[in-house]
Amino acid sequence: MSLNDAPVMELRVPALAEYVSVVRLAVLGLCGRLPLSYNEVEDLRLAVGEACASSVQRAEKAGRAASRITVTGELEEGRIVLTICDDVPIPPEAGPSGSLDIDPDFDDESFRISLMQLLVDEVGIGEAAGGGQVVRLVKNCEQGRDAAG
Amino acid sequence: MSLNDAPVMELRVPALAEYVSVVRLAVLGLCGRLPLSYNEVEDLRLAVGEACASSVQRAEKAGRAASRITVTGELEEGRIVLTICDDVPIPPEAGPSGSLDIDPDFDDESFRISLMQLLVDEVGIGEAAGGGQVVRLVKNCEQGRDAAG
Amino acid sequence: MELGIHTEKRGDNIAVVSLSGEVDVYSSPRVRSAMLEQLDGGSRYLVMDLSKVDYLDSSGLGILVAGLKRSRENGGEVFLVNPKPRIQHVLEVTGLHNVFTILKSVDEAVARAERN
Amino acid sequence: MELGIHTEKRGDNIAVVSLSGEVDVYSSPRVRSAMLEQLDGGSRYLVMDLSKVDYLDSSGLGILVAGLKRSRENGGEVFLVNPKPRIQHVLEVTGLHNVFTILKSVDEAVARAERN
Ligand SMILES: Nc1ncnc2c1ncn2[C@@H]1O[C@H](COP(=O)(O)OP(=O)(O)O)[C@@H](O)[C@H]1O
Ligand SMILES: Nc1ncnc2c1ncn2[C@@H]1O[C@H](COP(=O)(O)OP(=O)(O)O)[C@@H](O)[C@H]1O
Repeated sequence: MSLNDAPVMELRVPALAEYVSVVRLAVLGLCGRLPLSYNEVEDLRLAVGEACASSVQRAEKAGRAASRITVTGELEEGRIVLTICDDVPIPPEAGPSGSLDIDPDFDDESFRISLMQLLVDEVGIGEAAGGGQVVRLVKNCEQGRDAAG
Repeated sequence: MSLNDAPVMELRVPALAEYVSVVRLAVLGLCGRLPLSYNEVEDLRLAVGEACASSVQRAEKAGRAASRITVTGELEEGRIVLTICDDVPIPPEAGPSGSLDIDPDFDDESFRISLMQLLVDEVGIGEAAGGGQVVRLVKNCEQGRDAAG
Repeated sequence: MELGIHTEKRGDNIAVVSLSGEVDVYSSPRVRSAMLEQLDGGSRYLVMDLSKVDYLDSSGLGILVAGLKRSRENGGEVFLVNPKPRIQHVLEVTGLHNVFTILKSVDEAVARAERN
Repeated sequence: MELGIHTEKRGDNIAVVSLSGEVDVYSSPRVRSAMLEQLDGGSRYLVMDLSKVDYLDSSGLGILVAGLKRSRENGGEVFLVNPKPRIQHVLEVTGLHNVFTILKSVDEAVARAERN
């Protein structure tokens, strides 16, 4: 099947908070192509939302309103692989961000990363070719393993 | 606002029937950015689904399983503009397609076009640079006109 | 969201086909098979319960119309039952509300089929 | 899907904040404002009715935790009420179910706040 040659979904939206829901809905649609349970789908949607929120927050801080998030989705045997890539330079030291400002000590970026790790089977975070961030999320279908596969 | 410089959504999926729902869901998300009523959103979703179905059906007939559909979305003052573009060559004579085969006389492509015209404010159909089809759909927000705009 | 199809015979020549979720270019071939199975199996009357359908596109409409033609050829009819306002809107926009008999309940449709 | 926020005072220092829909990176600043408004207005106890929340991300969790800290500094508390199983799951996965008092109903939470 030629589907494995290229991602089955490529989506680009502005790195703005109001577009994260577009990504979440598209991912919901993509999840319909695999035998994922409701909770597995919601875990993945939450994880992808966190990855996008990370892009949005860095774009805001860098004052880069024209930044974009590119999400690709691949369906492999019994699993779904998403990459969330942005074009926002990663700040040299990614310490506590304090964006909540009621609680400036709290590092919401690390909280986000732990949350992603709790929600999906694999999380990879790296630097994109263009200098932005790439997050790679893998979710296995537990149902797929038991049943048709 | 720099958003008007580029589409706020670019989505590429395979030209296969099972991916049309990914497009519909992403469009649902995009509609959330405008003051569209439930019926306006559903009209646009149905129209975009028809445009994708047209691509899917031509790709099937041409035996081009690797074809892609590219959907772009732009938000303008009080309206949303979607383009649905494919890379499937348009057959020289686009007569009755008979895909339903119980009713071979029925031209479902023209039915689809009329349906799109009934559902949205503007429908434009043309040939893409690469030789495929481009459908342009415009939906105005009636609510937007009365209220905030 | 996925399409659900439930079929039930009601007497010799009446079948109730209940659909739920989305009837679109991907799922509509299953609706076509379900309708053909009943029509070929001797049910001249098809009662299509649309009360749980959220989405119906031109491929679904085309299949309903094709089923209607086939059933009328056999002296039967296709009744559409209780579409949601959104689906009723699509039927009206396409003019198909004048082509189909649209009824409020499955029982009403079955009664109509039995009277014929 | 959009976020809804409804706020209601219950006595001098108790406020019930009912959320519905999606609390995410886009909508959570509105939750933050609603909570701060009550905390700054003298409500030490916040009863957060989550029964209609379908989605809650880290920005929403962060705001709840920040609100909890603030209310405890004033000798108060934030109660979470009746989260859907999916939201309960997120609270458990993050360990925040041990940080918050999660109760079954708004009345139960208000009664707890009144007793304190
Ligand atoms: N396969 C189909 N899919 C969708 N609509 C159809 C189909 N066949 C017919 N229609 C529509 O149903 C209506 C009536 O169809 P039909 O009974 O075939 O009338 P006619 O004989 O005038 O074509 C028309 O509006 C037509 O566009
Ligand atoms: N702003 C926040 N957003 C999300 N989680 C938070 C936030 N602040 C704290 N937490 C989480 O809440 C839990 C308890 O937080 P806290 O009361 O601050 O404990 P500690 O003082 O050990 O950090 C921890 O799991 C922490 O990760």
